[in-house]
Amino acid sequence: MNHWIIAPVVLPALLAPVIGFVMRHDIVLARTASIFGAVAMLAIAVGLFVMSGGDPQVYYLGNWPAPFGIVLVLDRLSAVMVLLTSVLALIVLLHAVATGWDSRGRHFHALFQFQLMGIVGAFLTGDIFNLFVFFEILLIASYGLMIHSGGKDRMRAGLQYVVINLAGSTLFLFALGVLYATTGTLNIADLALRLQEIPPEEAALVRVAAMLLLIVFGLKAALFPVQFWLPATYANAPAPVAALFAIMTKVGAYAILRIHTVVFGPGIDATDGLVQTWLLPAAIVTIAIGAIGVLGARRLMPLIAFSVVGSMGTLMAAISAFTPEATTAALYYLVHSTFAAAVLFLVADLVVTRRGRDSLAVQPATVQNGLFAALFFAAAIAMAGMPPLSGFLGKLLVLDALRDPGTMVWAWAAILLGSLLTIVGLARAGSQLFWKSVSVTNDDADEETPEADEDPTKRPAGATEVAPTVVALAVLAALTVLAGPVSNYLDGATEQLFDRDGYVTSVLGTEGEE
Amino acid sequence: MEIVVASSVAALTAAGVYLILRLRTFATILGLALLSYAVNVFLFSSGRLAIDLPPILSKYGDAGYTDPLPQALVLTAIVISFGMTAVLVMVALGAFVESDDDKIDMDSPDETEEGNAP
Amino acid sequence: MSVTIDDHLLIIIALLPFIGALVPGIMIRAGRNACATFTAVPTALALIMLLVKAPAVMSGQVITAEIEWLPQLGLSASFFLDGLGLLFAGMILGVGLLITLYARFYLSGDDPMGQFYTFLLLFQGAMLGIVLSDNILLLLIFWELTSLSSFLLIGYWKHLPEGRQGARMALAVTGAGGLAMIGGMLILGNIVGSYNLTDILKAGDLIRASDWYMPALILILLGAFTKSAQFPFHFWLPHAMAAPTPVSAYLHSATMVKAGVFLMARMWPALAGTDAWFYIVATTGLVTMVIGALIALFKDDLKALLAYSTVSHLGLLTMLLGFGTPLAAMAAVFHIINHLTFKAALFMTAGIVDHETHTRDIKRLGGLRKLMPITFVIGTLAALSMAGIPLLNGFLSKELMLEEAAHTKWAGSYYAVPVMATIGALLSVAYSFRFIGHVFLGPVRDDYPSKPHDPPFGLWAAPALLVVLVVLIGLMPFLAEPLVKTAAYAVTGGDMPYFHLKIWHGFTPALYMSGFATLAGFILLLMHAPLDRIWAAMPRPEAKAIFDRLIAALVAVSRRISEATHDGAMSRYLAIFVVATTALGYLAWRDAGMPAPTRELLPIPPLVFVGWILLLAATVSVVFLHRQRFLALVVIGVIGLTISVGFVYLSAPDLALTQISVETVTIMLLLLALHYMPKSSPIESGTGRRLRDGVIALAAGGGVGALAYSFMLRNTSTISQYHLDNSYEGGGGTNVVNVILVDFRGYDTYGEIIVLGIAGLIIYAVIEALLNGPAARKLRNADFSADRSRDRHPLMMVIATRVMMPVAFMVGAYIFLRGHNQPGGGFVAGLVISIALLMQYMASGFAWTQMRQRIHYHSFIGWGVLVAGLTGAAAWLYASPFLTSLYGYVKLPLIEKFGIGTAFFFDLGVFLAVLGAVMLMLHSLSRIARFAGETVNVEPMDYDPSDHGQAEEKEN
Amino acid sequence: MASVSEILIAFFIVCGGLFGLVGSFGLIKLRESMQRLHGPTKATTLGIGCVLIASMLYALLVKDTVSFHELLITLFLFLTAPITANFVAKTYIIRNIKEDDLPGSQSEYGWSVYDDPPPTKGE
Amino acid sequence: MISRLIPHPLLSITLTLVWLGLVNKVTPGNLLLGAIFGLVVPMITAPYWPDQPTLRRPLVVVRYILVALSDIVVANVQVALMIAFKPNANFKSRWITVPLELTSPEAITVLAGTITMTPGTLSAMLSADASSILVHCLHTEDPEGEVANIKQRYERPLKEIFE
Amino acid sequence: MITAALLFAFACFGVGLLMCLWRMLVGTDSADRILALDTMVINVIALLVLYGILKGTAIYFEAAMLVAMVGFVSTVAYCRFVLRGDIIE
Ligand code: NA
Ligand code: NA
Repeated sequence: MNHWIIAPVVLPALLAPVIGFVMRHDIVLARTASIFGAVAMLAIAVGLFVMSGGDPQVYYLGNWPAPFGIVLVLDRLSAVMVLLTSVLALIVLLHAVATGWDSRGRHFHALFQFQLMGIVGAFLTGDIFNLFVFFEILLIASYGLMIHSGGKDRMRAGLQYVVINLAGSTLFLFALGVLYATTGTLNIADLALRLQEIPPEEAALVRVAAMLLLIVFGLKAALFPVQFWLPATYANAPAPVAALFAIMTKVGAYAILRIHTVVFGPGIDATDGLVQTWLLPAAIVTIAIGAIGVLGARRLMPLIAFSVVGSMGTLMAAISAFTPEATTAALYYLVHSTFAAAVLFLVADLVVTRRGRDSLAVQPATVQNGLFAALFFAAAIAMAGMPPLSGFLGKLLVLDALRDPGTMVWAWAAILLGSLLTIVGLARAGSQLFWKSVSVTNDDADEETPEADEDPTKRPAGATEVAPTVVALAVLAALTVLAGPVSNYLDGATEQLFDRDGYVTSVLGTEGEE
Repeated sequence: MEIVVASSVAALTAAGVYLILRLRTFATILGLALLSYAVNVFLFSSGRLAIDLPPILSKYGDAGYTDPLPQALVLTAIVISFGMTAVLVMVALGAFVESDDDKIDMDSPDETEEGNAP
Repeated sequence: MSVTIDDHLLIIIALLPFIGALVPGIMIRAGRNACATFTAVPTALALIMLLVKAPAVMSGQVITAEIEWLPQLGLSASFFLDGLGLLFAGMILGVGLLITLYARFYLSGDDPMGQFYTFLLLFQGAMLGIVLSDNILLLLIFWELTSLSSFLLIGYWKHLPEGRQGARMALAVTGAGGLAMIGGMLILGNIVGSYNLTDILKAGDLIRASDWYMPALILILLGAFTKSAQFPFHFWLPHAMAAPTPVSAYLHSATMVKAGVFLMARMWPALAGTDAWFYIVATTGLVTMVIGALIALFKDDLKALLAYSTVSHLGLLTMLLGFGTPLAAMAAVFHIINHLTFKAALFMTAGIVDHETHTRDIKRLGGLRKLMPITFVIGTLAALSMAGIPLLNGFLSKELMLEEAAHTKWAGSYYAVPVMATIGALLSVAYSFRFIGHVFLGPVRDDYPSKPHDPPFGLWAAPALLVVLVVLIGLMPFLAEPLVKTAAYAVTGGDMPYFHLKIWHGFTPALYMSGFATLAGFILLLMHAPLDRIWAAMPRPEAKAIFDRLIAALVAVSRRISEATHDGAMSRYLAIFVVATTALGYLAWRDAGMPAPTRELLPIPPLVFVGWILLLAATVSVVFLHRQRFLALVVIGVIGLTISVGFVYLSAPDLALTQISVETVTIMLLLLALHYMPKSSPIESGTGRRLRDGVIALAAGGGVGALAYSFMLRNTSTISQYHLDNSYEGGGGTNVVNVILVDFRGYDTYGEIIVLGIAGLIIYAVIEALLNGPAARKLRNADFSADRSRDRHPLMMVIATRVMMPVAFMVGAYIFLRGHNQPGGGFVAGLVISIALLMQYMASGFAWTQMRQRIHYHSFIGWGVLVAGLTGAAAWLYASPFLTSLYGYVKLPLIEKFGIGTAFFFDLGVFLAVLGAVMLMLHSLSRIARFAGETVNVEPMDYDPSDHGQAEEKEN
Repeated sequence: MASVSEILIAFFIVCGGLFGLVGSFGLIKLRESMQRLHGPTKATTLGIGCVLIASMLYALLVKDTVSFHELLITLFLFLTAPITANFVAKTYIIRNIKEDDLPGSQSEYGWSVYDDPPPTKGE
Repeated sequence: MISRLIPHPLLSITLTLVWLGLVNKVTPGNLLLGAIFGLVVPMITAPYWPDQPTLRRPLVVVRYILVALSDIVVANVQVALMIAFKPNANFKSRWITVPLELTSPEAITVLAGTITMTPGTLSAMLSADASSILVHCLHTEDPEGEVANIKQRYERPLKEIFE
Repeated sequence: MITAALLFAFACFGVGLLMCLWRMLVGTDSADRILALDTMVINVIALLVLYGILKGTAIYFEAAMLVAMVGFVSTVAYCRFVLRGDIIE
């Protein structure tokens, strides 16, 4: 058995308590350990990525055979998600350290590591109840990160975030109850096996479970009509945290991909057509909500948050087809939109720190206006899905894959019009922030703050502060240039995902010790 | 017996839902607590009901036992929801202290385009 | 057909501008000349390479090059160079060079020139990409890149509001068109089965026969029309004139706006030849030509005049392509060249005039002929060409256009097109003459904003060169013929009749139309002053205002929608969530059936009925009492108690233990928090809303109840028989639930204690943030002293606790140790110990208790999580997976043998984490109290009537 | 035919039930809160006591084992019941009874809910 | 040293017995384990019970327990009958003050507890200086008699035991 | 006979629980409700012990003991809340 599979979970799980409980008075030590952890995580993720080439590899926790114990499954999809998480995490972590966000409240690094543990664990698990547990880990860690450093608005938005997710967790458990009651198992492979045996005329309860799970995952993925929480949460979260949250919505998307493809997916009579019917319309409305929100935003952080909503809509539209081709497109778009959202939040952080607030109202140009404008322009291009960055390719892939004649027009119209509104909205924002500001002179601002070097708004961003953003952009560029090989790999991941029998055989095969 | 359990779950859920739709955080907390009761019982009942068959192995081999797995799941769920509730209570308290107001809804969006500080 | 040759030089040509774009931005410190030079170098290089390839292309070859990019999508970096591509690439690079030169002198020292040249090269690369792409997806990429780079170029002067608005407008309109075009192109690809342009161009018949032809056509034309500023999308172009003049000359006359025309020409073999094509394209072009010309006549801004004239000429080109005949296509190709030469020259002239006089207002100009003779010559020749005066190149293509128009029937009418075309030509003559007459002719004025004179050579060299071309082609059209023919050949896909470019075609209808247009145009100009007054008085839609209002309305509506729906109304979000869940759950259930019930129902003994009443009554009371918060908490106690007893009855003793202890601790936390919060909630929702919520709640509750009931009626085989069978043998415990928790599913439990640990961390962090933030003052000023009891630490409670706590510790130890075999375990034990400590805290207060212990609950959590994790990881030592348990039996003298295993350590981790988390929560909450100024006790009880308490005090 | 031990056990069980019932009955019958406090804390305690004795007897006489962990619960309840009563009484008093309506404490200090304790030497 | 290791010998014995009660089985192993816990737990909790009283006169202790138990039984029957059958109007409830001679907190607690558990009386609270107990009588015709009874029957033996 | 006695006792404590519920719902004072809850706890302990006798098992003993313990602690906490507001000070 390949023990490396559990490493990305155990590493942060052991590191976080040490950081949180032993190093809690020493930020330098905590930073060092945390960065070490993130780097090690990246190394492990790369290793797993390399190892994930063949059949799905199964890790039997406690050495119990599946489906009786809990298993981890390393396949191409989970490998790619873990790699994505660890790259993003390192970038965000370096940004948080460089900008000092991590020291504006307590326990940032411990929560960050726990957050990683939860996300990675969710990607690797092959057990649906364990998925719930890791959802809870990543959620509770995200609650802590969300309200990191406190403040009125953040606390209230954080409260809402907690409440809606608690409601979601409750629903998750309801769904699991129904699922266990009808199938008697929790292992995803075993579920897939048992679902095949349920005839449609006896499938009412299973269908309810599938639907409830869709809503649960949709809530995480900010899918209409359960997307309402996202804008306020992301807009009020500390910017690096919001950047990290770019992966959180993807956890929901991943869960839909995994569960609603392997367990309730194509070829399962019991739940045939159930999810597809609802997912695409919901995705389309989500795109609209995102685009409208971007266009109507008064402030930068909500604007970005709404753009995340829109990108999730596009992603969900691609997923809703449940075809291998569309899934590859979805995965490519997933990777892209994660970095696009993250880089926008990181740029926003640099800008908002200099401007002193996240309003789009015109105020005098800050230091390094040109640099920030360039970074914002690049990030906005990525998010809006304009060339030359990967968003355009992602969008093309998604559009190209959504060819079902019945729904094509709606999906295309939504995605393309959504792009247009997003472009207009981002252009407005950029113009307000970086162009109009040039025509305003600051006459009174100087008088108010004589000691300019003390003022964070006057301090130019150093190389370490800008570097993570640039790296994230470089990732997007690499994703563009290497679109072929990347899609090739993702094709492999999709193929595995749709190979239900292969998955079931790998997990329930004879490898476990009896 | 089944109808008793099912109706209890229904009542707890309904009450919980009604309370989380109220406008104050405290009611929401109560509602989520009730929902948590409801879902625990619901999950527990997915192992079906059994009287006097606790899954404690006895020395006599022929004894019947109820399904232990949902019980373990509920235990995990109880503990997790305890942690969650604790955090929720703290965040609610924090939000109240910060804003002098325990409304669950946010203030209506600012018309002034004033931004938030980072 | 043509021969194709693979040549990777093509890729270098396409990429050179992008590579070059990196340089000027960095080079700017080296000076303006260096900057311009480094811009010119890649352009010149590319142009040279292009010229190297030109002979092959002219001889009918098509040069291709391909790099695989995203084969899954059918996107490859494939380029091809045919006649059309050669023509456009040459134009782009050639004019690019001239513009580079011109801009070097045009831009002032304050302008960031490096940035400008970077943007210019980016644009050039994008444009070059469009004309060289052999893959429509690749073409789309470059297409969007032109929108982006032109956005940057138009907005180059950020301080000008016109620039910013113009840039955004251009981006919005061309961006919208571009997105439409994406749709169209994807449909094309869908029809043909390939995104390869060569394939698509060969599949014209297939495309035109497809059901998806119309949507594809319309979407692609939307892209072309917006880019080429066709009516009604023309309005962005004049506003893009806020850009520096080199930009206007390059993008808005020579290249970018021609991209739409190029695209129509490019797609001609695939799309043209249908009625739809004719009516849409030709009509749009015709209307645009006339309207553009009309507006141009009345524009006083030199650049606006030229902009609208460009709109008009783009209309002309569009119309020609719309005719769908090979000759019209050839005329279009020829006019593309001609328009490029005279219009770029005119823009540069306008730029020079602006540069010298500091105004572009025609009403403030006139008489420059004497002051700026060189400029006058250049401008006049170019304008005459634009008017279509013989011996200049504009005349030639205009004649061809009129000729084609004369033969075109529109909706049954033989006159519509010729008449309209003649009117367009007439107006064109009028504004061209106006450009000459009102700027250069007339008396010299003494009120120019700046004293004008001819500019330095660098500034007039570029337009002069262009005018040379104007004259050359005008006099010797055969010079241009090979290029025109090659390009036209590429447009039509080889379907070309025999034809020669020449000045004199005889007395054709075109000549009469042309002559009439020239004469009437001149007359019209003479009447300009009165007409201008009428024009000014006439109400007409102002496109920019409409666009601005549209965008503003869109923004306002968007804002209203998104702020009304995302207004932070959590209760509505939750209501929607619940309603959606209930409804979708119902719909999922409705469409399938259920097997027949297979279980016999258990009987309901009376006592269960009592418990049921207790539970329901308490639940209902919580709903009705929830505004009296404390009472609601008391009643919740009943629910917790009933459920725990229910668990006991239903064979779940572990659950009962856990439920009752968790519930107690939870209520403690709630009481602690409630202390700082309002003790009651006001009535805030009306009856209607409460009714609505009640209905939602009942629906959700009913649904959940129905679900539970229906699965409880039916049996399923479950995996848990395995757990029952293997619990003792494999897990070493008889309490199967506990063995599942610490062994079979120990990984879940590991996650669960991590959740608790995180909860502890968060609570600590929140308190820190509260106590160190602005809220701290509020807390410090809070007054909690109102009518409180005066006994804080009653003697009796303290004494009882002294006995109770050790006993409770024993209970905790007992529950911990036996958990593996009997109900209990680390979690409950942790809670029991917590409750025991809680008792102590309630009795003697936090401060006194805390003084007597040296324990940091932080480290408890840390150790708990670590112990559990390390126990799990220890399995690696004997090469087993994480969390594999080991156990064995130990036999000590005097003591019966007992089992010990790794599960013990794992459970110990659970115990420590639980204890630490609960105590850290309590500790944190109590910090608020002490912060809020509550007195700190140093004695265990309020008053000790004996001497002992004081005695101890002395010892300390 | 019931044996003596069964009768004994049944007697304690019935007694326990009766005392328990009366204790709870006091809650609804008695008119004043202070009166109601007497019922549960006494009758119920004995009720539970009887039940626990029955349980021990049952183990001893029917199952032939010695069971004495019931004593622990008894110990628990005997320790806690007065404290509980004490707290509930104070809870009632502070909200419903004025200091003047109670008899004096016959000391320079009043009753503990109304009056601060004497200063300790430590302070 | 010994007082450090075994801070509360009586408590240790009690806890050992509690352990045996918990496991409900007397075996050498359990006795040993109980003894270990009986020693360890008081060490942990010793700081919270700084001055344990020494109990004198074990015979008096036994007698006190027997008296209290019999009183509890009798009183419970009386009170149960009263609650069950006596009309509410006939209850003569009143407050009485019992001045205390005891000063040991433990003794006071035991007294108050005994009062609560026995006939118709309920100790509601102490005075702020713990010099008297406020007692609620469910039904009494003779308040002074009640006070005297409490002092004589319970307080005196407690004084012997604790002080 | 024992079974009959047990049934009688179940009935007694069951009715007792309903009486407690009545008091809890009617009030009138917080003290009454706390008392009602405390009495419920005691009835529940009795029921658990009786159930153990009925089923002849000691498995429900811990539950009874734990209920006794947490019942006490929560009663004190409720009272302290009314008395002092802060249950731990
Ligand atoms: Na668990
Ligand atoms: Na357990």
